[in-house]
Amino acid sequence: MDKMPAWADAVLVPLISLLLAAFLSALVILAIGENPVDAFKLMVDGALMRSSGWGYTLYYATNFIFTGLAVAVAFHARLFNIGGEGQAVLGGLGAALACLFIPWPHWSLAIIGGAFAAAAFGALWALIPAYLQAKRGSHIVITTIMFNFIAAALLNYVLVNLLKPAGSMEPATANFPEATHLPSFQDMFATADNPLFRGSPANVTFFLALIACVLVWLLIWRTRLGYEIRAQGHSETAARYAGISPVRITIVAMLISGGLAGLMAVNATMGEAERLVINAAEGAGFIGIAVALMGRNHPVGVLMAALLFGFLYQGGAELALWTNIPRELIVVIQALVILFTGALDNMVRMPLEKLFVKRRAA
Amino acid sequence: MNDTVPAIELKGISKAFGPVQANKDISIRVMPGTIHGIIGENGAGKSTLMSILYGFYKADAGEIYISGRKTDIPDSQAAISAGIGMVFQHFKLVQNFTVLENVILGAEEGGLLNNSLSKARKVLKQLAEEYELSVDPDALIEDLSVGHQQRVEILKALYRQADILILDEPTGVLTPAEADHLFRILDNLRAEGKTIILITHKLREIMEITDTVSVMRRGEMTATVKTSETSPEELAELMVGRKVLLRVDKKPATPGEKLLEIKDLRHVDDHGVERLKGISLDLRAGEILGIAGVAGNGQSALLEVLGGYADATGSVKLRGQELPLSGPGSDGSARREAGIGHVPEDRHHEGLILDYTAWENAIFGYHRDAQYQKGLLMDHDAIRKDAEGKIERFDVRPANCNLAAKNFSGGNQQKIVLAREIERNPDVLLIGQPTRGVDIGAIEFIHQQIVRLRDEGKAILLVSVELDEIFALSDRIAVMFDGQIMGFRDPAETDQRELGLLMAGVTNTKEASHG
Amino acid sequence: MDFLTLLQVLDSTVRLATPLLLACLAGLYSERAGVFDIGLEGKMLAAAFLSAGVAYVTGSVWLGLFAGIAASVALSAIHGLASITFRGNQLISGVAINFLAAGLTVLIAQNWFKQGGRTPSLIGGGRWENITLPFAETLSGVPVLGPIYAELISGHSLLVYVAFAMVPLTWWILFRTRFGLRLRAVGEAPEAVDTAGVSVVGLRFAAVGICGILCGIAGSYLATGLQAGFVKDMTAGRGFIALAALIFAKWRPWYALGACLLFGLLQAVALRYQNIDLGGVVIPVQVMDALPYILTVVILAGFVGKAIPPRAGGEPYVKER
Amino acid sequence: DPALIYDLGGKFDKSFNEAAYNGAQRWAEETGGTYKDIEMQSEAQREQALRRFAEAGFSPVITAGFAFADPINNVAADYPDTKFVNIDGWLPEVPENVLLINFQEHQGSYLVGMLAAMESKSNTVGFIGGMDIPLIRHFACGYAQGAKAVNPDITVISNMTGTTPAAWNDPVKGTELAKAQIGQGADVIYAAAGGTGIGVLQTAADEGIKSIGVDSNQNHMHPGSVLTSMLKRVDNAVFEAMSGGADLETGTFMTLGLAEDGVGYAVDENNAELISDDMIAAVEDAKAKIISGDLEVVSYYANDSCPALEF
Ligand SMILES: Nc1ncnc2c1ncn2[C@@H]1O[C@H](COP(=O)(O)OP(=O)(O)OP(=O)(O)O)[C@@H](O)[C@H]1O
Ligand SMILES: Nc1ncnc2c1ncn2[C@@H]1O[C@H](COP(=O)(O)OP(=O)(O)OP(=O)(O)O)[C@@H](O)[C@H]1O
Ligand SMILES: [Mg+2]
Ligand SMILES: [Mg+2]
Repeated sequence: MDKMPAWADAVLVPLISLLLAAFLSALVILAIGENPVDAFKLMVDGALMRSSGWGYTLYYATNFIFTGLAVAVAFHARLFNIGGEGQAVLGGLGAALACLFIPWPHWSLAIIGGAFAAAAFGALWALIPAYLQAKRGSHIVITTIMFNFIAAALLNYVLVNLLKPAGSMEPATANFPEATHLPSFQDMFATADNPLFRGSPANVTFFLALIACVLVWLLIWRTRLGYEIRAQGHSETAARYAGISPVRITIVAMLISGGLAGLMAVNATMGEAERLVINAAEGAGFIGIAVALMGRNHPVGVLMAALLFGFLYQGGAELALWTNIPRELIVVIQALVILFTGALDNMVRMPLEKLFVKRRAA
Repeated sequence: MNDTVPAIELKGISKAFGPVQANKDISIRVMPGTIHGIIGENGAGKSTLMSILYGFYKADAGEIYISGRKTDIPDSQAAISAGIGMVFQHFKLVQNFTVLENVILGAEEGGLLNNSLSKARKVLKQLAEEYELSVDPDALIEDLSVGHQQRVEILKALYRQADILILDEPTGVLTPAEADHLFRILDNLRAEGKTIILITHKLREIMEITDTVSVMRRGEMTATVKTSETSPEELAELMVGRKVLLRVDKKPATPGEKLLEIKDLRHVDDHGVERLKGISLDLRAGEILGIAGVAGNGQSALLEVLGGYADATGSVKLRGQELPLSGPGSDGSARREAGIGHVPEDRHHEGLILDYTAWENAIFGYHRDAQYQKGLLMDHDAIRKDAEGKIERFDVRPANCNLAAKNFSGGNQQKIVLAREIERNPDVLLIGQPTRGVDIGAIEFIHQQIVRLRDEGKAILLVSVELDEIFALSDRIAVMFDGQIMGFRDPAETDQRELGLLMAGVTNTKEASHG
Repeated sequence: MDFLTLLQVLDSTVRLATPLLLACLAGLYSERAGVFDIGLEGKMLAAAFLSAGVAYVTGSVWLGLFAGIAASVALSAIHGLASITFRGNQLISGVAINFLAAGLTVLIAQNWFKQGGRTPSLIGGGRWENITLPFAETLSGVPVLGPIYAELISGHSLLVYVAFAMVPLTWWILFRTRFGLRLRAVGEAPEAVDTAGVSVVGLRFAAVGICGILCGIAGSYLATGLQAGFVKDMTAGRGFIALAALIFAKWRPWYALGACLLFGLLQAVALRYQNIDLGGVVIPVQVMDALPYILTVVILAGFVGKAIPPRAGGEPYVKER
Repeated sequence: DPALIYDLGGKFDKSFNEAAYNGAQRWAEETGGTYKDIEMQSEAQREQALRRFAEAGFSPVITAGFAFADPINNVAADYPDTKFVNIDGWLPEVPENVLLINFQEHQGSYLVGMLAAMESKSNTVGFIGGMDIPLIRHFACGYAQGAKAVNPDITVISNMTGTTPAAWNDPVKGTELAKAQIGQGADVIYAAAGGTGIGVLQTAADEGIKSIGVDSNQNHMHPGSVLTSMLKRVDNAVFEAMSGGADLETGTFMTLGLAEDGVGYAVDENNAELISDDMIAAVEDAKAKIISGDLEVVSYYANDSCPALEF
């Protein structure tokens, strides 16, 4: 018998954890001599009360949806993919190569080609750790951490020695050709007298992310493969009994996970920077962990958590802009969210379970 | 020694794991210098009770008296100080430590190891001589056989000068010879005045060695009786709560064509141990072949190989068609496609995904079938309907296919697995421990289903540790020992004693049984 | 490469290997006890910050050291609380701790010193003095051995010698003491320790605590030994290299020394020679940077001697489901 | 009000960004005006900060660091009423409301190169750069030319810290590189490496050799050890831009060299004893010649190579 009803597990536990994280964050803000209420108002104001604020919030959320889904898919197969960052970096490389070296006639084709390349590169970067886990039992957490660093070094090499335009100061590729620039929300929704989303980076990739949510939901809960991935995640011995190959599932799940992480690059490189810069992933790979944890590995949850983190990111940038609160506050909040919804989950869960067991007994 | 004060007395012990009430208000007295048996079905709460006595779990309520003194046992340290030693069902040894290191762990003398090690070496030598408990003190645990590992566990307890020794299902993993050896040791210990609690499922052992016996059922203590004043039949009844009638109505078998031909099947497990050492047998349509044997003699490996999730060499033919034994086409789904169904021994870790709903579990292994697909997606409506039918026909309770498998009781979980495998109408059905932990009512139903399948002309390979079940169902019995088949017997022409000898590896049964 | 250059590279290796070694041994205690720790980086960072901050304010490097250790141990306590008491996921807890340290150090530093998340430069008693070992001067004339003694062995700060002394000490503790036996046991089979009447929780907290202390020393060394102050993100991935070294060393103290020296050497070489020309083949500096990670993956893949982690590592000890 | 945006190194890098900050402070003190400032934390923030400041009505919006040139180019047209200033950046075409300010760093570096060569007793001087980009090679090149002008036989050792922006903020590497150069005989080291330079200056002081600071006057950091600092008067540029206010002339490049007092070398009470009158005389002579055009310091940008130094 479950100790707790499903809704409590899916909503109540993360909510309480989140409140705890928020409470501690408020304490931190107080400790550095600022007013948490004002800070929160400022964040809401900057992130949600203006269309360009939304433009940033949604831009960040798009990144986090992809990396969150990536972590979630792997989690379903009980694989902890901590390598989203590296996979996103490689995804960026794939997207950059596709944009720079293929003459796309129109953005609609470029986004397909770029997405394909980004996903393929991200997936390939996940393939090696996946293979080593499946075939040689190398702990995927450690290998993916290592691959994050190797990816950073690789991108560094490629940008500095191969793709950097001569004479350029920055380790970044040349700007992508005009035809690969994705329409931003401003392009799509702004009118002459109503400059919606002006200057904000949210772009058509957001819809790609929504599609990815739907596809991942279908994949995990509606397809045979998803059935097998979840089976493997719940019980590897049972999966083997049913003729589900652990090697295959490990590799396929990680390929999908790496591909999703790689897709993040479509948003960050093609949608925003319109070139590949050195830290294009900007830590979104790690935030994906928090997003997946909070979203309970469900696409709807991931979407909500990604929006929350998008809000935190944009709101944090506003804070840094108008107050003395450094942007690192967001890193702290993020850490607290991961800590409470992930590692200290049981701190909330155990008393709740007791409560429910007692209530049922009564 | 005071013979009127119990060595151990438990009063009103209760323990719940979340919603599961493992022990309910249990009281028990064990006299010093006796061997006290505890029996009960799987999950009855035996291990839980003993673990509480040993300080491994904390009781929710109840009191413990050692030699008449009320004693608090909040952790194992307290139990050890009170003179209690325990050999767990699952050994608690550090695999890559030496025997010596395992023995001194937690009972070291002083902060440095040197002294402790040399002292333990001496004591171990003494104990080995005293109780025939010799093990190489410098061997690594992972290199020892289970029997020897068990000796280390006993040595650990004796090294700590335990007066009360608890053994939880010690013979489950032992060969009959090893079990006999163990019982001799227990006899010696009793003779020295030590008190022993022995948990076992085997009534024979209870009758053979214990002085008193307690019976547990569903977390409750149903009776405590003097062994000399009871009988196996009475104990069995106490255990399950009603008269046990392990006879199945069935017509004589009418074996048909050879469906499965197995030749020289060999299998080496992950640890490099050869589990199957050249198995050959035939299975005919319309017969039930029962495989008897002590746990750990290769029956599980046989089912796993035939079920397609362990690699092997040799030859297996289904209706004359060679089946691949490793590589592509040798996995579980290929076997199912070929017409081999499989009810695995362990429903929790193999047969079911406990977190999946009943309807998801009802197609587990067959989830790739075309009938469950609709385009790229799975056809959930079809699967649900299918599952509802199975649940109704097999009388699974509660009849709610949206409930997670973990929320069904053991017997009903088993029915879900059986329904799934039997309704497929496989040509060959592999069944492992069909009624482990299942109540009597369900056992009868399950047995009927198995016999019905046989009567429909299917071939059934049955593995069970319960000899009664083997006798009740089988048309032919094969006995396995140490990865080999010791012989085939007709159930009508053999008895438990002969099978027991075969299970112990004695082939010359006629002589042995007469001599 | 002439002898003197070689000495200098090795000297630099010793300096760069020291924080790795301390963090690696820290991880060794924790992981040998069954608690995986990918939060080494964060603990080091926190320690680096607080030791620099306190050393600056008080002018005492010792007070700085203690403060650094306290910061690191505090994060260890969180890790212990999450992964031992509340049986959470140790990896997730480690990730959280890394973020927490990265954010809090800058946040507090900015609030405290208003210098963009760094501490002011340390002067005088706020830094570790380099220790000149006896006779270093007089012996430096002796060919070969003299310079080795004077340049390489002598002239480091106290913490360097502490780090190197920790290697035999750790070996001795693990393999020759009761505490070590229990520590190793609790990482392999906590249930065996539990039923032997020893507290699993206590042992694991002790191990995590030691891990915190060593990470604290590592961080202090970075900020007050190797450098004269804290700058944002100054650990720069050293915690992860230490983790890599730990796997490379197969969780053994002497091997850990070897692994850290190797990785330190790689860093020293990569620093001095950006691109290494091996007779026509140029090894780009990025390869040198990534080499520790690549080597670790190779080891993990089991192609060169398999690294088997402690059996109960990463799993919380759960008795009742 | 004006606004000031620092680059990733942060406001208090004791160097480039801090110079900008000092200029703004001076303006604030002298005029009693107020300004808004912010440090960048990530690439994606640049454009956002520009827009938010423009929308909030700040002008001029002054940015320190070449990386802002592109974002400014992107946003300038959207805010025609706002003036944008960028220091160190380059654009093929300068928009109407943008002012780009550049410095002749090679000229200043030439002068400190001379001082280094005159100070050196080992005939070896060092250069430690931050991220390996043309701008930093530009520094190194001027430095090497100055050193060789004093002593044609001098050895100039040059190292770059790295190839990514992290190279601006890695004092540990700065220390190790300095130790390596000292091992190779260098007794004066010029650090043009942002925060990494802090490690270089520290190590020079610890090891008893001389160092040369960059951008801001860093002489005070280790009095008696920092020989001088190559001043890049970012502070002046910021001060001028802020003072210009609404009337600031935009749409052009502004280049500040020795002639405009945009670069130079620092002499103050912290290093007065290190620099003799002879040294000053020699340097002042060269400075005059450069201003008059009699002496040309070759720019690395001229053909992406340096006559006095191999990279
Ligand atoms: N650690 C645990 N956490 C939660 N539930 C448990 C735990 N251990 C046992 N249980 C539950 O408590 C009940 C009693 O289990 P216990 O192991 O005591 O039975 P047992 O009589 O020893 O059975 P067996 O003969 O199979 O060993 C079962 O329902 C079991 O699932
Ligand atoms: N380890 C466990 N964890 C969670 N729930 C458990 C566990 N063991 C048993 N349960 C639940 O406790 C209830 C009783 O289970 P149990 O197996 O004891 O049933 P039972 O009365 O023995 O029935 P049956 O005779 O059919 O096995 C069931 O709902 C079962 O799912
Ligand atoms: Mg049991
Ligand atoms: Mg049951």
